Amino acid sequence: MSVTLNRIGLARDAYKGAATTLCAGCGHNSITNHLIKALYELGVEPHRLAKMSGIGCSSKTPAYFVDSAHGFNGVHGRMPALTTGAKLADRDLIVLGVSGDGDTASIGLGQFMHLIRRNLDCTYIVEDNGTYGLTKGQFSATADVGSVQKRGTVNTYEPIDLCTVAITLGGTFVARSFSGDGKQLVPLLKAAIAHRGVAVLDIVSPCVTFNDHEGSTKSYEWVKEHEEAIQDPSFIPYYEEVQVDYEPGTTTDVRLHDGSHLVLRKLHELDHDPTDRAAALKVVEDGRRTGQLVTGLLYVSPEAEDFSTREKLPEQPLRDLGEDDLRLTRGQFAEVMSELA
Amino acid sequence: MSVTLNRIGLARDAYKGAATTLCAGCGHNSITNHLIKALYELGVEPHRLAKMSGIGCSSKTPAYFVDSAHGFNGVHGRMPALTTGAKLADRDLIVLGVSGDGDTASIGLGQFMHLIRRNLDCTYIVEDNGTYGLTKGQFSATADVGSVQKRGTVNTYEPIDLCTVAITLGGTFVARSFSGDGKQLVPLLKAAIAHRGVAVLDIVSPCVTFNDHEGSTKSYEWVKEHEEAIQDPSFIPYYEEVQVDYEPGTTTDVRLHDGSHLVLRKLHELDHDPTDRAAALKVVEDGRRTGQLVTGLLYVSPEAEDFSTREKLPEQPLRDLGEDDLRLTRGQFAEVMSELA
Amino acid sequence: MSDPIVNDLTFQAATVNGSGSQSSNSVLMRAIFKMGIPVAPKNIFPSNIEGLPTWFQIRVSPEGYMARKGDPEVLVALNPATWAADLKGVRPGAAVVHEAAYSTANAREDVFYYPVPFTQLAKTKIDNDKLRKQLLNMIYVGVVAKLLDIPLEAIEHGLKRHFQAKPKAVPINLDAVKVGMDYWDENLQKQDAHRLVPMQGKTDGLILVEGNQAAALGCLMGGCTVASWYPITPSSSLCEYIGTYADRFRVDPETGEKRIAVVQAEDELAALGMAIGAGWAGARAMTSTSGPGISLMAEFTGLAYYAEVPVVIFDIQRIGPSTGLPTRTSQGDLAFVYNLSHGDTKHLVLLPGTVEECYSFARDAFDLADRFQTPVFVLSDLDLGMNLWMTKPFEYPEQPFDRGKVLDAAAIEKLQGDWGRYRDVDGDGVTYRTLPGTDHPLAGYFTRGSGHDEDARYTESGEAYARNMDRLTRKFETARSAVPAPIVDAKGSPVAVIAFGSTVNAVEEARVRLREGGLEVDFLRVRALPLSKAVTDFVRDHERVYVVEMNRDGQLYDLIRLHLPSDLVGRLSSIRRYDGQPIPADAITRPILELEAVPAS
Amino acid sequence: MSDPIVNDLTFQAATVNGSGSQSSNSVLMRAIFKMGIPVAPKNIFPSNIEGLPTWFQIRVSPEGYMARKGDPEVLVALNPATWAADLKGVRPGAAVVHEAAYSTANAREDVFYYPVPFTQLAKTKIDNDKLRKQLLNMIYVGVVAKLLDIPLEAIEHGLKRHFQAKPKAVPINLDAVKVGMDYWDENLQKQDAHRLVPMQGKTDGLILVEGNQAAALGCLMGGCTVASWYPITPSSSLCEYIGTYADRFRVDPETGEKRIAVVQAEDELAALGMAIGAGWAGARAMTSTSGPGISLMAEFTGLAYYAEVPVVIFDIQRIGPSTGLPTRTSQGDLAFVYNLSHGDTKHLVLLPGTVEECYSFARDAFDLADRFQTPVFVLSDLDLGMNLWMTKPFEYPEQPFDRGKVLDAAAIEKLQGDWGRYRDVDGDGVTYRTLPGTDHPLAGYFTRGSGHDEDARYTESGEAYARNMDRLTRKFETARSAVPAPIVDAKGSPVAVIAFGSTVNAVEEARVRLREGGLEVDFLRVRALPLSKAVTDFVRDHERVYVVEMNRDGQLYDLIRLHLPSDLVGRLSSIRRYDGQPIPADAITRPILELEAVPAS
Ligand SMILES: Cc1ncc(C[n+]2csc(CCOP(=O)(O)OP(=O)(O)O)c2C)c(N)n1
Ligand SMILES: Cc1ncc(C[n+]2csc(CCOP(=O)(O)OP(=O)(O)O)c2C)c(N)n1
Ligand code: SF4
Ligand code: SF4
Ligand SMILES: [Mg+2]
Ligand SMILES: [Mg+2]
Repeated sequence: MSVTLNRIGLARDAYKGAATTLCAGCGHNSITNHLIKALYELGVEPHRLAKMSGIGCSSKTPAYFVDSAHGFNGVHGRMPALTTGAKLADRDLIVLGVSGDGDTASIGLGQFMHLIRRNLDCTYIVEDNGTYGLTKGQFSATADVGSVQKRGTVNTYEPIDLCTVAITLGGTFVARSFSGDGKQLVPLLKAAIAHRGVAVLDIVSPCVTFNDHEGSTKSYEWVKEHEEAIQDPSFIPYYEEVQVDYEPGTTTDVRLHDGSHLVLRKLHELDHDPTDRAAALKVVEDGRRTGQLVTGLLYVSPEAEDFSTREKLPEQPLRDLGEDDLRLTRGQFAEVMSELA
Repeated sequence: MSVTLNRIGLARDAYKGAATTLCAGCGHNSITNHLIKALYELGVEPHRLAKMSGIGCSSKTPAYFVDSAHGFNGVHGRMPALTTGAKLADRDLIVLGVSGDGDTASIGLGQFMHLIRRNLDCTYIVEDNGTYGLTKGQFSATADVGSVQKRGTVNTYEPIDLCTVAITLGGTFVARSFSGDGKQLVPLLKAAIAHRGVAVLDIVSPCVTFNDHEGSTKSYEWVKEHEEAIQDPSFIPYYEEVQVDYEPGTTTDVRLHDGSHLVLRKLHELDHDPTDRAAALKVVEDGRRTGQLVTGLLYVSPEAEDFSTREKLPEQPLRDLGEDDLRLTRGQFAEVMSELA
Repeated sequence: MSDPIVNDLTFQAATVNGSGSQSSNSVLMRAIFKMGIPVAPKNIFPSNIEGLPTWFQIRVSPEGYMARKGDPEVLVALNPATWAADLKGVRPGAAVVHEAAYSTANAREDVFYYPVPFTQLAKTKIDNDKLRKQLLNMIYVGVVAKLLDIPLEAIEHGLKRHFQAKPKAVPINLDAVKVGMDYWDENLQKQDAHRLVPMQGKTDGLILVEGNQAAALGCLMGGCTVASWYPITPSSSLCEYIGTYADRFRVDPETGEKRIAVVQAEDELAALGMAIGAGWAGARAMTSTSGPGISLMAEFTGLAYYAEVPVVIFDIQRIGPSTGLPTRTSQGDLAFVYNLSHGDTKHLVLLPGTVEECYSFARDAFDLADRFQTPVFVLSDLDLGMNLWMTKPFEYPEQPFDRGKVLDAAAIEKLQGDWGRYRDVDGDGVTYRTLPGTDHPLAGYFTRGSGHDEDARYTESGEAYARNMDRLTRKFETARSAVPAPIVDAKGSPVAVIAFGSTVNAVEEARVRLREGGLEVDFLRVRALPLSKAVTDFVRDHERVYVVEMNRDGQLYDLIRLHLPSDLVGRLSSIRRYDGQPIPADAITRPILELEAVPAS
Repeated sequence: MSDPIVNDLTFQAATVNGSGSQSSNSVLMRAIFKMGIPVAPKNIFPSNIEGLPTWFQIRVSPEGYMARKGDPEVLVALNPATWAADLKGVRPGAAVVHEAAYSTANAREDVFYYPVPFTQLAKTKIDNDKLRKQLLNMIYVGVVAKLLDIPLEAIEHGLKRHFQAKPKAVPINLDAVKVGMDYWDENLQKQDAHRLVPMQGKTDGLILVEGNQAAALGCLMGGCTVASWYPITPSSSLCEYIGTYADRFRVDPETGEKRIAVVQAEDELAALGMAIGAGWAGARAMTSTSGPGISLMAEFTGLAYYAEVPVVIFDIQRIGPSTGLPTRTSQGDLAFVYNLSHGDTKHLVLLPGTVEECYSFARDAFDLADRFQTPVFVLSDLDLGMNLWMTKPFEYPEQPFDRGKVLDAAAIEKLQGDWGRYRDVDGDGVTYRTLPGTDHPLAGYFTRGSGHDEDARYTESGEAYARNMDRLTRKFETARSAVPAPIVDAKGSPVAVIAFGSTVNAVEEARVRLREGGLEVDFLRVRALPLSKAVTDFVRDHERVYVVEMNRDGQLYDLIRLHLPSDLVGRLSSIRRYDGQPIPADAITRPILELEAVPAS
């Protein structure tokens, strides 16, 4: 049996993690698998990866991929701050955050928004099941109006649409997808990782135990019936040649900062321009109105400056700097002292 | 000297508070005065008013109006939770929250958003100066890109537009105004108080001490030059007869839940329909793009159910219920005990 | 076969969570209870929804001991992942019911094996495809019933009781139970000594209730009208029970109006904030959480302390620090909660030790909060809160609510303005408040977490500040004798134990064991902070006092040391256990025996 | 006229904040310092930007006492709102310079009045319309210079020093000073006894620096590369100083690259979270806050403790609870910070007492955090942090950074995989970590706040949990002797004081006073938690030990009581002051004299 190695010579197995402890059939497990595929195919160096998360079933998943990478399972809703700090310390890290809808849209909403505002270079995945899986099925703030809890309660509060929030805050890469749609999700994940700046992926990921019943709008059934993909994406990494072979006018080509391309093939009539913020908001809002789950790359701004750049951090990771780089020289120190005299 | 009494027989003085301790010329003081006028003219009963706030110069202002009303100056950024609790306890209270841009857009962002999502019946005023006044002039998250701090630092981060946030969350009354524009602000304040549901007013309110210099986009100078009012509002309370006498097509009449009317006279060509969410987002976004400060009533949904209604609270305030209303009867209690046997 | 051991065993089912074994365990437990035999169930579950090891223990004893006892005498082993460890853990002579496929080669020889081909039986004997996985567990109910002599009627009762809400499930499950019984009859024979025999007079009139459920009832009976919370194990069920009971008992059947607001907040900061806002406006308000939530509530707690707003806060403790072991029990928040928040803060903390106290302390906490206008904490724990406990039915409260010192419009009018929110009129540190909405021009005042004087005016005066802080100390001293007093059981022995909370069961059992060994040990159970004078008296009356608790740092031990006059401090020793499991009696007897140097009997 | 009192006075200017008096006070203080006379300035300001009363005190003494002394001998009264109280507060014989318009009818007769028509003078003698309000304050500099004999050159020096950044302001201000001098010459005459005379050898080579400024320098010299913070008084200036110094010394002049990230976070939770994320990834990271922020940092602190992530947290204390008095000083966070977060947590807490220690403890805190892989708190306070203090120039560090036990790829390779993140290889409780980005397939591990075993694997095992918690205790014990040791000054007296932090100045002064009265008092200054064994030894060597601190509840007193063997506990007494003002010496001498029953000299 021959094992296929990726461009850095690693087998797919090198991207696996511990065995999952999630429920069989949980959408989160599918996302883990899609992530493994994306990271393997991209040839991400495991030691450069930092897997960050909050608390929840979703937040457990970083333990289930790329075992040899560092990971940090923090506290509930506060992954963004930890992620920001880690990236400040070492801007070479490929920072990948995994969160849940409870983790992000309730307790973590403020941090989520401020992370986006800073355009921190990271991938931020929300495994969105409309419920609190780990605490056994309470509504989360992404549950739709009219959606029914397992014990029968009906939600009457407007959901917080995380993509809308991300777009209005100037998020520079905003996509929605579905855990069951690997064909769409894997290229989006690759592009998110390649993107310089914050990449937010709101991925509907059914909770089979607490939110997969009739009346839920986050069930497999519902999503399969209501998903409306706006594009068919393909990812071409910077180290491969672009060989686009589509009919003109049928695709949009997004060139990412590192030279990779995300080629979006048009589906249906809708011709969504993913660099148009207002259009992005409209496509989501239209979906909301018609009860569809619009998926695909909603918005991207590939060349916006990321946090480290705006903060003028040096090329060399801050944490690698030593006494000589960091201490005032004796002369400078004496200067300060004499100013204080 | 004759004193004019309002419809409940109170003089304007009854709506005054302690002497302000804010800087002379602070925008917040003007807002306080506009509030006094609005409350006096509306004839709000002081004892039914609950003045809520967080921490900051802005959050001090509830002490400066309606001295005889109850007030609660809580902790930084958490006014929404206190307000929600107070309203749950007594749905008859007229709950008025005053906050700052630091208080709301940074530490309090999550609570602000969840309060809106719940459509709590209250008025939420943000006295927005783009800076942290009380802690001496740091940027707040509403500071515009390119806006310059007093000591010269330039802001590079996208501002959080509180109106956009409120609209996307389904806020049912969202307006922007300017502390110096009493003609616009007073009717908006009255309408906000009359509105059943959350009324968010983002009021630009210059900080003369730390953010009124050149390069600031929250200075008197800047706002005067860039304010673009979209309507000229008049408020007609439910207890007065509607006597609209405008040319047809020049006004929009918003009927609020309590029977009051907010009549919006069209300015310029722009014919903004304040019940159209998408239009509301667009008018703000257009302003952003052209560097104008769009003011006026952006969005309203006068008949949306408020939190107390959705939570099915009784007419009588919860806090007035006694043993007989609240304890299980002896029979019910015995029933529960026997179920547990 | 040795002499029968009757009604004295710990049953343990080792399964995989999410597989449906909870129902089986519940049925067994209820069946035994029905036989008149005292039961003490403990659910040991992982922080996970499906697929990880979980255990359920039922301690059975004629005396009705409710403490955990490790090392079961009867094991049902249905989890291959823990099979080896589970087997290792049972006592010599134990009955081990296990999936026949598990190897017993080279296994212990001091136990009795009852292999049952559960998977096989489920496949062949259970028709219902959908429910097969769950019904498999009912097979072991049948096997265990036979093994221990549980009559079929008792099992039937258990099934009916467990499936109260969906009676249709009873026959299907009963069929599966019978599969197990039949298998026993055809293939197995009793070898071990353990069995159950119906008893009289031990469980009559008792109920089984979880601490959180009891606390929820307490909240409703205490007049709670605002419950705001954020989900967290092991506290979630408290507010969920409030919701469930409120839907039954607080809803007007005609209008659908609900005489309570149960709000799922966006986080713990908001949860407590809402409760404080409601408490300020005069409602009886509570929130409930666990360790991480307590940490997040620190700032708001300080506000309520300093601005003097009544609010009730439940902390159903799990083991920290940080996320820790979310489904394991602990008493590790005591010290932190007692002075939660920066600056000089001190709080009233109620420490229920029984489900009855979960009920009555929850109920009375609202009176205390109103009387002292301050946060009142109720510290329970996972063991107490989430397990079922036998208890006498709770008493219906005969007292009206005590709303504390609240002035209405008439009272304000009578005072002619001679009123100040923070004036200590009565000398007890407790001042008079008014509620928003009070229709009197002098009723309003401004509440704040910053410096204020007697009349609630803003001040930065150091003298006013210190005066106010001293009054808060005075108020705290007043409260010291108003919170639940310790329970003392002293027989004049020079040796004693002090404990609090759910360890009471282990302590009581340890005392029996020690007495059997000739050592009488007196007992004081602390039921609240601040500590009572009675604690000092008790220590004065004893030469050696062991402070028993479930945390690493000896938090109650420290609080008592600070409470005692210095000449008594040396009398205390600390006994601590912190492995996340409810403390067993022998974790108390052993160190005491060692330190007392009395040879174990 | 009585005998002259030379170089021994407290000067106080009572003004309105936002009016520009800060410059005048600074000029006066620098002028006196230039005369070679020790100064100890204290700024007493309101939580407000403009319009409320503010005071500035300069204590002058030949001995260089730096503690606050109430009751000034020289008053400049420029705030009508506080005029009456200000006048009441001065000592008999004081010089009272006041706006001539204020009434002195029926005023005290035991002081000397110097009425000056400031407003009038400003109107007529100062041309600059825009700056008139501010320059008015410079007039009193001139008056006071004449009153106390401060030479013009000293004033000129003060002006130059204060307006270092904008030298153009010097002549304009000097003109205003001269208005005051001229007014004195023409209208007033010295009546009181207080004056200043240049001194030698007392201030030579000393610098004046704020504690927060010193701490900022310490952070930079300690290699801090990530500073995330949220504004709050009195801590803001610490990170603002870091920013300012970093702009000068950490920016590459060519590329503009900055060798530090100073991030204004959205709140305190995020501020600490960022610092922890950075510490985890190997940066030296800090945050700085004050009481309310500390409360908000509880949850994240517990994570860093339990997951063992290095981070440095400054708490510049102000007086709580809650918002409290935001611009008043306190030592009220000690107990709360020491076991911040739920569950069993205990932290390393450094307690600087001088600006030099603000510098060196800040610097060394990063080493300690890295060595012990845990949060290290530095507890300063408003008095220390925001006031200027005389001190010797700081020493340049000669040691390299101690990054603690970090394994790089080569080290991991050498271990051949025989590495576990939480294995206690050295028996000191401190384990080896790797940093993200380490290019070795065995370097990665998973950090979590939930249960983990020696190899950082998730576990719910009670045994593994307890083992880990015990190791954390062991680590804490190792750290006990690594944190700054107490400073002991013992002369064999049976009476002693223990104190910490900024009270050191008052204690030292009190000791002199007591010695003058015949009572020698030994002194131990605690400089860190956990407490050192030296504290026990010290108490053993003394019969009566007074614990002095600035909080209501005697927090250090309690910690020491818990630290001592029980037979020594009775030796302690508690002396507390909590009015938001730095404790004066007589708040220590008085209770000690009372309790020692030695008649005051
Ligand atoms: C501060 C705090 N509050 C509450 C919890 C309990 N808790 C654990 S996971 C969770 C919600 C998880 O929901 P989500 O993020 O949607 O993840 P899911 O399990 O649905 O994937 C909560 C409330 C916690 N761990 N910490
Ligand atoms: C938890 C906490 N963090 C920080 C502070 C310090 N603080 C007081 S006011 C304020 C900002 C106020 O800004 P804003 O809300 O915009 O009010 P403004 O003064 O500008 O009106 C801050 C950070 C605090 N009081 N509490
Ligand atoms: S409970 Fe739901 S979210 Fe959690 S693992 Fe199971 S299916 Fe997934
Ligand atoms: S500092 Fe700014 S915000 Fe505060 S009172 Fe002064 S002008 Fe107003
Ligand atoms: Mg979820
Ligand atoms: Mg502001």
